Amino acid sequence: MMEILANFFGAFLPEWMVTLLIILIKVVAIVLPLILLVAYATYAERKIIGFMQVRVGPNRVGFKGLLQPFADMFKLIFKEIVIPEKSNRFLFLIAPLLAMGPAFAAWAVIPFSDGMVLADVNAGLLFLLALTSLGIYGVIIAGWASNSKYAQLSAMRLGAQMVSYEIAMGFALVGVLMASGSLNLGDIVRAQSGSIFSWFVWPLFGLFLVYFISGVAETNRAPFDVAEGESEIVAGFHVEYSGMAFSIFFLAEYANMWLIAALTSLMFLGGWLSPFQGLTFLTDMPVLGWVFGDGIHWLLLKASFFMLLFFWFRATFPRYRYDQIMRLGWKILIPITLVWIFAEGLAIALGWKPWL
Amino acid sequence: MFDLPILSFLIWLPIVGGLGVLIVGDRFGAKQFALGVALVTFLLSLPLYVGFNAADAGMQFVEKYLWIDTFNIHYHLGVDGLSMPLILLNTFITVLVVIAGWEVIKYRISQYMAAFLIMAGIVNGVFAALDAMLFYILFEAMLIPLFLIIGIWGGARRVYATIKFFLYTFFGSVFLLISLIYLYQLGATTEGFQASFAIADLHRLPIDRTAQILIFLSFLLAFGVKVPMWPVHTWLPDAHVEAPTGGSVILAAITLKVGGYAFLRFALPITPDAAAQLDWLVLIMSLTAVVYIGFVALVQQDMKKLVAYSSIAHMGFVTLGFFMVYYISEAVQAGNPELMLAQGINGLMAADKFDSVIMGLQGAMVQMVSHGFISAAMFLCIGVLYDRMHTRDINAYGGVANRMPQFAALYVFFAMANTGLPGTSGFVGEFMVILASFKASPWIAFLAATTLIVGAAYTLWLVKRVIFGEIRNGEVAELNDINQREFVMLALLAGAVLMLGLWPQPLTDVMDASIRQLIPQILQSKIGGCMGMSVEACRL
Amino acid sequence: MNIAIATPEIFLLSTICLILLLDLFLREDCRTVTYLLSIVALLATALLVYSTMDGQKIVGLNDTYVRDDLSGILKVSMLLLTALVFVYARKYLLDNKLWVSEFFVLGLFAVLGMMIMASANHLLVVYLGLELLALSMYALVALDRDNGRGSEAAMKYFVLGAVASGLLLYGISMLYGLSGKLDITGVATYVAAQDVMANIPLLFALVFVVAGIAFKFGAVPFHMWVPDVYQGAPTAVTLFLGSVPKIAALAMLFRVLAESTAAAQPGWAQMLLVFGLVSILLGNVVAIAQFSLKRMLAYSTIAHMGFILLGTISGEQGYSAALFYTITYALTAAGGFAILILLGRAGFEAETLDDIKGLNERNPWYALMMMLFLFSMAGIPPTVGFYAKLSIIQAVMQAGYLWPAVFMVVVSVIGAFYYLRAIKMMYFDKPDDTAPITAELDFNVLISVNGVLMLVLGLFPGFLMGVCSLAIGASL
Amino acid sequence: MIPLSHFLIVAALLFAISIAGMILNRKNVLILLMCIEMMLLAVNLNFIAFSHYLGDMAGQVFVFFILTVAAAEAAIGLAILVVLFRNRRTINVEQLDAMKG
Amino acid sequence: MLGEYLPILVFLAVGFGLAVVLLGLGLLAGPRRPDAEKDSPFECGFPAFEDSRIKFDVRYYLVAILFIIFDLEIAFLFPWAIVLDTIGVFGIVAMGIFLTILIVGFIYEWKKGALEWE
Repeated sequence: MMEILANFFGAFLPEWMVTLLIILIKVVAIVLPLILLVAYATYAERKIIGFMQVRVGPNRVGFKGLLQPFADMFKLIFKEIVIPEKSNRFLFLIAPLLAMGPAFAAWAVIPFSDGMVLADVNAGLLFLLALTSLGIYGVIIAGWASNSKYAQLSAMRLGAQMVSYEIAMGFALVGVLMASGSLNLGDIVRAQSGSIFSWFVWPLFGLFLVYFISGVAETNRAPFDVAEGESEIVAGFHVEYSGMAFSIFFLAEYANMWLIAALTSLMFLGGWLSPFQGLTFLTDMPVLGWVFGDGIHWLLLKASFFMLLFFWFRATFPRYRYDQIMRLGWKILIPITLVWIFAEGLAIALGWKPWL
Repeated sequence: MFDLPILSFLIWLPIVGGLGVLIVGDRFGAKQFALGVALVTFLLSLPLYVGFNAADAGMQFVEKYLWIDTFNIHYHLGVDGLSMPLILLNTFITVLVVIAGWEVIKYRISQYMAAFLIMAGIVNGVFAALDAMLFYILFEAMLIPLFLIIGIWGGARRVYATIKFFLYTFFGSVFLLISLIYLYQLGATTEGFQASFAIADLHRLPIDRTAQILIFLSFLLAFGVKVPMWPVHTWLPDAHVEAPTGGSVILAAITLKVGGYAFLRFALPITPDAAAQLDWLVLIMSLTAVVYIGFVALVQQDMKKLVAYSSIAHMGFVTLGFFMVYYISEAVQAGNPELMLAQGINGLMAADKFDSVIMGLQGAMVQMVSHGFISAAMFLCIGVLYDRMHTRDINAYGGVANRMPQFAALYVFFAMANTGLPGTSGFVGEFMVILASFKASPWIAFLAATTLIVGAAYTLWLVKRVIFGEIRNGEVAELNDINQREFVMLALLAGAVLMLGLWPQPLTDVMDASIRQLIPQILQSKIGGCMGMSVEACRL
Repeated sequence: MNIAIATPEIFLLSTICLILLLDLFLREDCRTVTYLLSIVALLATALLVYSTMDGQKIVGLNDTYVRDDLSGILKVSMLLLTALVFVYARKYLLDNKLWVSEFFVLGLFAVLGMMIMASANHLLVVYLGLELLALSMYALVALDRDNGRGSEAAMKYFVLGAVASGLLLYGISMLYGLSGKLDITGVATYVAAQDVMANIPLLFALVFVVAGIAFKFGAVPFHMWVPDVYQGAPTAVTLFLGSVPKIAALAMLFRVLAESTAAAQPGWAQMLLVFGLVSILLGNVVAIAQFSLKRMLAYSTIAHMGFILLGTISGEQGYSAALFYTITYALTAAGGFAILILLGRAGFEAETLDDIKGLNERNPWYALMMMLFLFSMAGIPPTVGFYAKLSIIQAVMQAGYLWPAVFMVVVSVIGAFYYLRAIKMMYFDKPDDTAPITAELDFNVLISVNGVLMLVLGLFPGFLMGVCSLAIGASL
Repeated sequence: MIPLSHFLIVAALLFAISIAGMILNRKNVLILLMCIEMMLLAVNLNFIAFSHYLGDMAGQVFVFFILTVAAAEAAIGLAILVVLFRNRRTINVEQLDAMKG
Repeated sequence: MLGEYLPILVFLAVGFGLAVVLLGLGLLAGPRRPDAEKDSPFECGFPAFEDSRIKFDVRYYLVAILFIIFDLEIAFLFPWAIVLDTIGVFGIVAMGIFLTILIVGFIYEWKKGALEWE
């Protein structure tokens, strides 16, 4: 399909513009669904939590409230963006950009299916690590620029929390890398092919848990959402933000949730790989074979499962105290990953690789 | 006798003894112990004289061991006729100094005694050292005990005096160090020589003129400060005034001699050409010391200062005697150019006026020893007075003879010796030097001889004002005469002065061979052609 | 690979880790165990190093590490001196509530870094050793967390130290770019093939390397950190800082300049000559104006570093003279600062010159020891400092620098003045504070040995000199 | 292909800027720390450029180590900064003058 | 080689651009009616007592410092993990030693209470 487009545009545009245009088209093809996913994640969250709490949730705008996200968005667009008097205007406005930019750009290296990736770079994982770290800047700058105590306290808390869990996350990734031997996300997924038992989640179960828990903490979601604990610091680092500026943070948060969910699926649950892989009698079926075979729908399914977990946590867990959060990160998750890496290294040294 | 390493004993016995005194501490008879060490050292030094072969001009009692092989430094000791008397002088004076401090020092006695004993050992080493680096190390090490002696037991302005003393001498000596290292390097690069600090090697080492002059100047600075020569003498009066009696005695009697001795050992033989060329400079400095400083002494109100300046003037005679050698030999040479050209140094030595060269050197040496006794005696006398009156101001005294007849007699005797009264040792040395300088130039002799008059003036005036006349004040009226200890101390010195004055033969005899051997070394040019004379004389 | 050549370092590292962990599980009042273990570790490592000194030069660990007699003697002296420093520091640390394991562990890490520098055969290894040393030192200087001056000193030390390593690194990167090599042999081969004085990029690189090294030495014009750090750091740390790392700085100079760019000697020697002479002058002159004893010793250090630098430009004999000088100076400085520690009490830090007034009355033995240290620093025979200066001056003159040698001795006379002033205060002045000075037996024994060593090494310097020149001869 | 000299010039500029920053900055110690980091990065750039053009990996390995050390250095620098601030209530460069002489 | 990164660059631009567009939309479409109360920083009803650029707990610094160290350890682990197959047992043992030293430090800070929050 891309070739057709390329040929079409190639007729009247110079080559570099064609390349750029095609990339743009691809990017839009990723971003638009992503925004939709984000929008409906908010809807889903409210619905699911409502269900768990035996409420109805949004149900007025559109059929069963399906248009609620759009209603919210339009409302926010027409709200005033209050810029506090003593704030640093430039930083105040740049902070949401810094939060959102990385959350979206990270998707550039996510393989949705075999070969279905915008940038198939070797250092994909490094890139992801870098971008997720960048998110902290948005938070810290927002907190600082607001010139509000609550915002600043929250930003400090969140910053410390994020960097703490990033270490655990990094160590967990090291375990994955040791097993896969590549930084390319596609290769990591391919390394898990074979059957459902080839997924890294089995040998790296501890790392999987650590990774996902860290992911939850990284995205500042319940039960790690002390940064916006209403009872202590009101709404967190974005207390001074309103209207669209606020909603950008909101967008970034949900985009990050999707990202974590997708990454967890990719690295531990085989990404686009079907759980029925290897069961040829299923995958060879005429129409259902497509369903049972590998494909983007499995990734979406797996990611949605993790999104469900995000919501579920929010509905069920009480919020951690800040000291408990730090203790969990430093004293439980990091030691677990270290032990796991040692064990994995030992196993490799002994030539025993259970995932192969 | 020869088998015993006497020189090592003389160095290390006082040092170890001094450390022993330190350890013994103030409580258990530090004084007695120190006196014992000093006496044993003195007795041990006597075999040096007894066993000395006066006919042998070379080094005797030699000890030589490799010490620091990286720099080819040896622990090399030995004495000849020049150094042996000075060692005896030192051991003798040390005994007196210990006695002098007997009742006077009440503060940190053990440290005081230890400092003097260690000093004695180091000075013995300085005189006995035959390796230049060994010499230098001990030469510098002398500063440490003396620094402490003046600084701890000194007078009101002792800190100023002691630091001035230290820095002056240290400043001078670093140039000595540089020169020695230069010579060491030179030895390494000169054919037929090796890198060495042995003094004998340095004597033979050929050095070009520029280098000689620079080295000579550095020697002059190092030793001139020590002697001290005008104009670098200013530390001496300060140091003397502030030093305790024992310190003054050591300073005047011993350390000044180190400077003089070093001229003979180093400056003259190592850089003969430069010495010949710059003899005028030293002569001017010496004569200034003799004449000008004599007048300075005349106006002093402080007894110690007066004696200190007189010391400078007397030491001027020593350097005058040394450098007169060049002046005389030039004169001799000018008289017999043919003989010189034909027979070289031997011709020079055979010339009839040449005796005066020897006389000049001998006179200077005798003057050193004699000054050692006399200045020691003078300072001890002042110490005796000071202990009783606690002032050195001449005006505070007067009529001391009435209350202290014994002391007055001895004091007057030493004063006479200081002026150079015939029959005392002071006369011998000065007379020989003046006599020798007549051969060079009557003018020099005249200037040198003024010291007899000026010296007589200030010394006698001192005596008159202090000893004779009316009893000025009540304090003088209550003076007691010297006790047995002080009498023994002064009497011993008086005996030495008298003996040297009447019968200098034993001293001159041991020196004779060494001086005769030294003369070719200090007159033989190292750059060829000329012999121990200035460039102008050489052209004749 | 030949890991065996790094056995002492590996041993030391393991021991440090053990000590660090052990201390965590010890009760507060068992800190002495940490202390003793640290000293045992140092001595054992020294023994290990000594037992492997066999006159051979062995290169290993992929040509990044070298074991020769030079590294051996450097390491043994570092280790023994550090042990000495630990014993001295004990009193101070106990008095000032700094009796923490960090002092020992950081000290040990610093020693490890220094050992690595001494054995490095690769510029990266030099850098790593240097940083291990430097980072430990920064932390040590800030050890007393409640002391404003300490933290200020640490900050200054840190900033300037980091700049120094930046300069050094920049120089190294240029060397790498020029030669394509990072191992010292490779760089040396490259430099040997160049016409140094015509090779501007090489000279450019050397400027940075030399500046970095001069910084670490604390030579003028890169000396700014020395006085502040000496003064601000806790005395126990100053004691360490003022002694052992000097050996390491020399080791670095040997490895980076003398070995890898030996052929470029005319290029860097000129710079070091100037740095050295100015250091001697400035150090000695400014020291006179100091009222703080620590600052005075700091400026005196600058002057001493000048001497060492001048030694290193004077060829092989100069190298061995510099080595001798450094080792003996470190020993002397350790003793001097130890006396300073002795003068302090709980809650009171002896620092100004007034504090040593009347030391002779308070304790004559310590006064005597201090006098020996000061005379040794001043270079007065028969203390060992004289031979150190003698050998440097001799080497400098042999290399043909006659006037610099004259300059050196003249300025050292100026230097003698402030040492004398300190001695004067000890011996001639009345003490302000008449409290008697006491110390534990181990301290007394060591300070006495240290002081007497000034004399013993002064009377018999031949052995150590011989060892130094042998090591240099065999290794450089 | 970008010529080597361009890299070197950029690195040299960065290096010079960091030094200048250190000298000119009289206000904040944090800026000094940043300058130090920048200095090391300039060196890193040099190493990487050389390594690339020489086709030799050693330079890049060196960079890795420099990065690590820089991090350790930053850690210690920050720690000292905190201690300093606790004691002095300021991190103004000009006020760090407790010691003189 | 760098060509593969072009899409990333584009994506970054789009990501930021999207944010800019949304923000601009908000700024354009939303009303602007500032007043003093609204523009003052959020407080609990009182005017703020002091500047909000408050000094915060030193522990945040501590976390930052520890993070720097650990993050770099991870930076070392990443390349190592990738080439694990080629460097063999030696590489694994070497990293084991490296990690052991790291863990020693970790235990140290744990016991010293650096990881405690209040």
